[in-house]
Amino acid sequence: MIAFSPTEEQTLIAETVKRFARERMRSVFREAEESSELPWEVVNKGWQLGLLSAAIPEDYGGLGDAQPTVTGALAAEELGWGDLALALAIMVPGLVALPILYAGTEEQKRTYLPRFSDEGYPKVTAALIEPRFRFDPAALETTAVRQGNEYVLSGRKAYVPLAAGAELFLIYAAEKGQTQAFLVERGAPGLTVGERERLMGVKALDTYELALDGVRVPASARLGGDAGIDINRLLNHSRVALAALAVGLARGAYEYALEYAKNRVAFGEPIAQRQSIAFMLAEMAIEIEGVRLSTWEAAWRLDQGEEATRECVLARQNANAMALMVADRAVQILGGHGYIREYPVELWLRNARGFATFDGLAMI
Amino acid sequence: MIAFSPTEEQTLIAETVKRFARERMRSVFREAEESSELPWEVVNKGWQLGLLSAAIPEDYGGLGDAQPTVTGALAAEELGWGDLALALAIMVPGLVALPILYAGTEEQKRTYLPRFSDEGYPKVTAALIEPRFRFDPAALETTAVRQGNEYVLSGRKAYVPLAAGAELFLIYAAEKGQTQAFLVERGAPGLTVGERERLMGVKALDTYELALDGVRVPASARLGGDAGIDINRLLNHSRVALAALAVGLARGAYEYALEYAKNRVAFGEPIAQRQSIAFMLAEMAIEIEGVRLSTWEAAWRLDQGEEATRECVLARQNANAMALMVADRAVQILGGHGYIREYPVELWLRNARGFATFDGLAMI
Amino acid sequence: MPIEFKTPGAIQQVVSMAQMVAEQVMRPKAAYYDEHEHEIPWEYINMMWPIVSQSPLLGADDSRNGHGEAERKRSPITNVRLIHIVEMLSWGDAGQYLCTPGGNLGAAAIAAVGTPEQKRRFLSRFQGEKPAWGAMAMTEPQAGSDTSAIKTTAVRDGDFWVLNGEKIFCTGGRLALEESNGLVVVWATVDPKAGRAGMKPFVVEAGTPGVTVTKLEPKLGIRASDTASILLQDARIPFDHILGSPEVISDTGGEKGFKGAMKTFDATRPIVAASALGIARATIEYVKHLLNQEGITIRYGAPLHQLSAVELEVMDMEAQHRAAWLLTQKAAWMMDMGLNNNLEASMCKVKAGDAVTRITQKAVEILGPLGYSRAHPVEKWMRDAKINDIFEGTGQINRLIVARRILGYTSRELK
Amino acid sequence: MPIEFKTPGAIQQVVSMAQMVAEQVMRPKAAYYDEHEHEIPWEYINMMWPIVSQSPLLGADDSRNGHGEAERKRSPITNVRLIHIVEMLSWGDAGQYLCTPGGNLGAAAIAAVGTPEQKRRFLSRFQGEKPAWGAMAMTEPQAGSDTSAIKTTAVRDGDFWVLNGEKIFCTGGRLALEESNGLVVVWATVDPKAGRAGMKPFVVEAGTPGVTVTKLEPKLGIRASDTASILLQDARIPFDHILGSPEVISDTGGEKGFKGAMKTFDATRPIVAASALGIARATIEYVKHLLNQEGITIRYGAPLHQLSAVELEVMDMEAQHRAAWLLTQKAAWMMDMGLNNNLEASMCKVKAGDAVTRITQKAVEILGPLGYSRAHPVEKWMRDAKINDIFEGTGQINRLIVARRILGYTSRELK
Repeated sequence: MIAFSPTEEQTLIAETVKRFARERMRSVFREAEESSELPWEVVNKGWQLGLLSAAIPEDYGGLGDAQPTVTGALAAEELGWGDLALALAIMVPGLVALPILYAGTEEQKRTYLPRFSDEGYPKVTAALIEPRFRFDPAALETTAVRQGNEYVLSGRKAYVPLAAGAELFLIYAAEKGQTQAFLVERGAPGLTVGERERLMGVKALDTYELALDGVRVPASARLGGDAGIDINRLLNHSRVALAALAVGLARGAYEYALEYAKNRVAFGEPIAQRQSIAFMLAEMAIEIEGVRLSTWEAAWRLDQGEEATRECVLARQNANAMALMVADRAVQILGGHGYIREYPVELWLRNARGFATFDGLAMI
Repeated sequence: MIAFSPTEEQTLIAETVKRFARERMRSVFREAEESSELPWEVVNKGWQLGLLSAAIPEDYGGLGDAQPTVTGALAAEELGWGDLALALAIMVPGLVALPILYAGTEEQKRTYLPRFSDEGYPKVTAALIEPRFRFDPAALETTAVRQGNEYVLSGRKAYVPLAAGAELFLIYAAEKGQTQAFLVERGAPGLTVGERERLMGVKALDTYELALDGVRVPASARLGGDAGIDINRLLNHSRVALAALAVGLARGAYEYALEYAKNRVAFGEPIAQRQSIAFMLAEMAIEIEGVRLSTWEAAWRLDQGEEATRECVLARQNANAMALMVADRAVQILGGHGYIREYPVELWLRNARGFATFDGLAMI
Repeated sequence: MPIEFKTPGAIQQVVSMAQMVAEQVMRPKAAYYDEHEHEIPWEYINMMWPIVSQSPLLGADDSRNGHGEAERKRSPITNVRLIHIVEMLSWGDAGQYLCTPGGNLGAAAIAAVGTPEQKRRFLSRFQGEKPAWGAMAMTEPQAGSDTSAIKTTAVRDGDFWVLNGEKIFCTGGRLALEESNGLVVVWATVDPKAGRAGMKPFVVEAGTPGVTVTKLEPKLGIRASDTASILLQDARIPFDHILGSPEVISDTGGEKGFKGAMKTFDATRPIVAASALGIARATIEYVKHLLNQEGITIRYGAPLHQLSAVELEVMDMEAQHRAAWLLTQKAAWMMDMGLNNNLEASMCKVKAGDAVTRITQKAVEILGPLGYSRAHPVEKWMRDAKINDIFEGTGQINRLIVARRILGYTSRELK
Repeated sequence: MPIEFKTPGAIQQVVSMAQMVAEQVMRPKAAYYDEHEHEIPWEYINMMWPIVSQSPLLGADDSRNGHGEAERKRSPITNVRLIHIVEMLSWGDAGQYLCTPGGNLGAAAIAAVGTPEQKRRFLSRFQGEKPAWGAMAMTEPQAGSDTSAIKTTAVRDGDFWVLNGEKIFCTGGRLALEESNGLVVVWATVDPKAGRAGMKPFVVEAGTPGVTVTKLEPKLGIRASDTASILLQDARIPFDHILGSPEVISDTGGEKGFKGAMKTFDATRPIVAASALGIARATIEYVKHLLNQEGITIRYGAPLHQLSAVELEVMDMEAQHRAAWLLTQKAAWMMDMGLNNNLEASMCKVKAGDAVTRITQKAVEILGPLGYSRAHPVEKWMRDAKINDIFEGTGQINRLIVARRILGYTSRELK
C-alpha cells in the first residue's frame, strides 16, 4: 500500500523527540553556537532518548525497530528542527554503530554494538571527509595498505566530530582503490588529532582534522572482515539522515518566518498579507513537504533492503537546495532582523549551507 | 568612457527598424507562423533596410559603420521584437557575408561582398549545425578532405535556412579536426537539399537538412584561403546576434504581458496590482535590461577587435535563460489566454526555447 | 497503516493495462493528433470506452448510481488508483488522455452536489453503449481565476431555467455536446448581485436548443483535446437540472454551491498534477534513453566536481519529479482516507506544474538540435506540459490557496 | 557619446589605488576583523582618511562647501568613479569598507536637502585632521521597510528641537557618535498625525546630551562595521539642525523632506550594489583560482553536453555578476548625466543582491570541505554578501519600486 501515516509507535517517538527539541535543544542552541561549546547535559539527555539503541536489533542489545530508517528519519527531522549542531552531536555514536551493524562481521557486532545501548554517551567518532576540493568518498586519498597481519593507514581527514575526546575511531581509507573502514583505538601511534576546525556553522560541535601517519591496526580491525564494506550502502544511510535533518532545519526556519510575517506589521498590515511574502512562504511549505516525502521514501526503501542509491542521492541533493532556499528566504522575510545574531535565522542559513558538505556526518 | 547612449545615427537606425518591426513584421508574423510560409514581401522590405550593407566597409560596396556589431545588436533587438522567424530570414544573407568579411581572402571579399549591397535579397545560406545530440561547432562530423586541388565534403547538416532556394552555400566542415568553411554553388554533385524540417518554433522560416556526399569544390572555395577561418571568432558574432534577438523577443513578451496585466481585471482590480504579478514583471524587466547591457558590451568588444569569447558566450547563455524565463512568465500571466494561439505569447515561448539551439543561425 | 511506498497489486494491474493502451494506442498516434489539431482520437476513445463504462476506473464515475459512498468505503484506493492511471495515460499522450470518455468534471460535480435521483438520471449515460462525455463550463471571457465575476445568468421561468451567456475554455465541450449524448455542467448566477452566493451549477445536456459550440481554441499543446467556447442563447433547461439548492444563501456559512465546485478541485487538482507528471516521466525517460545511446549514464552519488552539467540537470529533473509525484500521491491518499486535502491538492498542483514546465523545457535544451525538432517528441511534451501550470487554477492561484491555508487567512485577508 | 565600456583612465587610476589598499591593508586583516566583531579597523581608517578628506573620492563629500553642483558639472563621472572604488574596496573586505571614514549617508542627506550654510557648517568636519563619520538613522524597531511608521518625535521648544525615540540598524552610528566628531542624520516626525509629510531629517552631532549608542548588533557578517541602536532621550538640538523646511506639507505635491530621503537612495542603491559586486567578484576569482590549481579551466563556448556541472555554474556566476555590474554602472552613469535613475537604482540593487547571494552560496558548495571552512574566505563572503539584499531596501522593497515604475502605479495602487 501507499500510505503516509507513521505507526503509533513512530508517532510517539517523533513526539518525544519533538518535545525534547523544543524544551531542551531550543533553550540552549544559540548560546552553544555563540560560545562554540557543546551543552553536554543536553547532548547526554538526547542520547538517553535511545534513538540509536532502538535501531539496533535485540540480538545486539537494542530494541530492534521494524522500520529503523524510517523511524530514524522521523526522529532526525525533529532533532534537526531543534538544532543541527546538537543533533549531529547526539548522532555521532551512530557513525560507528550503524556501519558496524550494516557491514560488520558477526564478531564485530557482538563486540561493539551492545555498548551503544548503554546510558552513557559512547566516546566514538568516524572520519570520512578529507580536506580537499576533490574529496570523493569513493576515491579517498587516505590509504590502507596490507602488511602481513596489519593494515597501515596514512592520510589526512577533516570534519571529524568530537575527535578530541574519542576513544574509538572508525576511519575510512582506500584499500586498492576501494573505500574500506577500520576501527582504530585512541592512542594508536601515528594517529594525531589536530586543531579544532573553524567552520561557518554548527559551531557548537567541535570537529577536528586528523593526521594518520602510518597508523598500524590489526587485520581484524577492518570493518566487515574479508568481505569489507560497501561504502555506497553506508553513504545511503548518511544521505537519508542528512536529508531528514535538512527537512527539520527548514521546517524550523519556515515556522519562524511564518510567525514573524504574521506578527510584523508594515504599511498597516502584517507583512504576511502581502503576496510577495505569502507566496515565498507557500513555496517554502511545498518544498519542505516534497523533500520530506522523498526522504521517507528513500528511508523506506533502505528498510526494505533495497540499495536505493538513486532515491537517497536525489533526496539529499533536493534537501540541500531546499534547506538553503528556505533558510535564505527566512532571512529575507525577517529583513534586518534576519541578519543579526539575536534572531535564529542567520544561524539556520549558515547551517543549511553545510548539508552539501557533511558527507558521513550523520547516519540513520 | 563608460556610456550607455547610442549615437544619433544608431538611434535613427534602431527607430527605423522598430517602426518596420511594428508596422510590417507584427502585422504578418502570426499568420506566417500558422501557415509556415515566409511573407517574402516583408522579408524583402526588411532586407532593403540595408542593415547588412551598413556593416560592410565602403571598399566592398557597403556603408562602413564604425560600430557595426553594436549597431547590429541594436537593430537585431528590434527585429527580434518584431518576430524571430522573420528576423532570422532577413539576417540569412549575413550568414555568408559576415564570415567572408571577417575571414575571407581579399579576393573572396571583392568577389562576393558587393552583391550584399544590392536591392535584391541574395539567395545564399550557411550550414553549420549537425543533426545530433553531440553537435559541437568546434568538432564537426562533416569532413573536408583535401585531394589535389580540391576539397571533398561529406556529412550531414541541419537547420539550414532557405536552403531550397539558395544558390550559394557556406558549408562548415572539419578539416584535420579544425572547423573550416567552404563556398559551395547550388547544383554541386553530391549536394542534396533534404526535406523541409519541422521545428517547434520559427515555423515561418523554412529550414532543411543537407546531405553532402563527396561534394567536390576547388581549393579556392575554402574561406580565408590558406589561413582558413577562426570558427570561434565567427561564432562570437553569432552569439551576440542571438543574444540581441533574445532581448528583443523577451522585450516583446514583457511588454505584452505588462499591458495585459494592467488591463485584465480579476477580483475587482487589474491583476498587475497583485504583488505576485507585479514582481514577476519587475524581474522580467530587470533581467531583460541586464542581458541587453551584457550584449552591448560583448558587441562593443568585438568592434574593438577583442576576441571577447567569454563576454559573447556569457551574454548568449544568459540571454537563453532570460528569454525562456520571460516568455514562460508571459504565458503564465496571460493564464488560459497564454496557451492559445490567438495570442502571441505561446509563440514567443516556443521561439525563446530555440535560442539554445540556433548556433550560427544569426550573425551580426 | 505504516509509511509505505509500495504500489498495491490492484493498482499495478490497472496501470499495466493503461501502459498497454499508452504504448500501443496512444504513443503511435501522438504526433499525428498533435499535427492534426482537433481531429478526434477515436481509436483511443473506442479502446477506452468499454473499460471506462464497465468499471469505475476513471474518477467520479465510481459514484454513479448513488453508490459512490459505499464504493469509496469498500476501496480506499480510488483516488490513488486514479492518479496512477492518469499518470500512465498522460505518459502515453496528454492530448488523447484528455479525450478519455466518461463523466469527467461534469460527473464529478453531479456526484458531489447532486441528489441521488439526479445522479441516476444524469450519470447513466456514462455506462451506455456509446462513448459519452461530461464537462464543466466555468470560465468566461472576463472571468478566469476570478470565478465570482461570472456573468452567465439563469433566470427561472416556471418549470424551466433560461440560461444566457458565453463560456470559454471548456475542456471537452465539443465531445460532450456535439460528439456524444453528453452533458456540460454550466455555472451561472441566479442573482448577479449576490456574488458567489448566487452562483449555481446547471446540467445542460447535449441537444439542448440554444446551446452552441462556437469555437475550438487553437492551442500550444494538447491539441487532440478540444477547448470549446459555448454560447447559451435563451437555453431552456428543466428546473430540476440545477445541482444543489436554488436558494441564494448569503455570505456566512453559505456559498454551498460554490463551495461544492471548489471541493471538486480538491479531487481534480491531484489528477491534473498526475497528468503533468506523466509527461514529465516520459520526458525524463526519453532523455535518459537518448543519453544512454550516447554512452552517458547518470552517476548517482558522484561528487559535484565530477558530474557533468547534463548529469546534474537530469538528477535535478528526477528529484523534482519524484517530490512532485509523492506530493500528488499524498493528496490523493488523503482523499481516500477521507481527510481534508485542500492544502495538499494545491501543493501538489503547484509543484507538478513547476516541475513539468522546468523538466520539459530543460529537456529540449539538453537534446540540442534534436530537442527542438518535431522529429523527436520532447518539444511536444514541452508544449503539452505548460497547460498543467494554467488550468484548474494557475500556479499563482494555487500558491494563493496554499498561502491562505498555512497562514490561516481568509480570501479577504490575503488577496 | 556612443555606447562604450572602457573605464576612463581617471577612474582606473583611483581604482588602482583602491586595489593597493584592498590588497595590502584590507585583505590581510579581513579574517581578523571578522573574528573580532566590532573591533575598529584603524589601519584601514587611518590609511583612507588622508585620501578621503583631501579629495572628493567617496560620495557625497564632493558636494561639500556648497560646491556640489559645480563639481558635478565639471566631472560627469563622480558616481561611476565612486561605484568603481566601492566595488574595489568591498573586494578587499566589505566589513572594513563600511568603516570608511567620511560623511557617507549623513553627508549625502545634508548635501541633498541642506542649505548652503548648513553644508558649510556640518560638512567641514569631513575635511579635518581626524577621521569623522556621518551616518543616517531611519529604522526603528517597529518601522523597517515601512519608514512611515517612525515614532521618534521632534518637538519644537523655542530655538531647539527636542528629540525622543529609539533608532536601530544605524550603520556606523558608533563611529559617528562615539569614535569621532561626527554626526547622524536622524529622521523624526514633527507631527505624528501627518504621516510621511511630518517626517523630517535632523542633524544630531556627536556629543549631544541625551544621545546614546545603546547597542551594537551581533551580525551574520560585515562584523567590522557597527550596526548601532541609538537612544534619543530629550536630546536637544539647535533649531537650524533641521534639514529642509520645518513645515508639514500635506499629501499632494508635498512630502518634500521624505522625498529628499528617497532621492538619496537613488544615489546609494548603486553604491550598495557595487559593494555587493565587489564581494561577488572576489568570490568568483577565488573559485576560479582554486579550480585552476586543480587543473580546471572554464571552457567558454564548449557545448552544454561537454561542460562539467562546475564549469556551467561558474559561467552562470560570471554572467549574473556581469549583468548586475553593468546595471549598476548604468544607474550611476545616469546620475552623472543628470538623468532620473530611480528605476535603474532599484533594478541594479535587486540584481546585485540576488547575484551576490547566489554566487557566494554556490561557491561554498563548489569548494566542498574547503568552502565551509573558515580557513578559506568564501564562507565569510557568503555571510557578508547577504546584507546587500537587505539594507537600503530589501530585495522585496526594491522589486516593489521597480514594479511601480514600470507599471506607472502609485504606492496606493500597488501596495
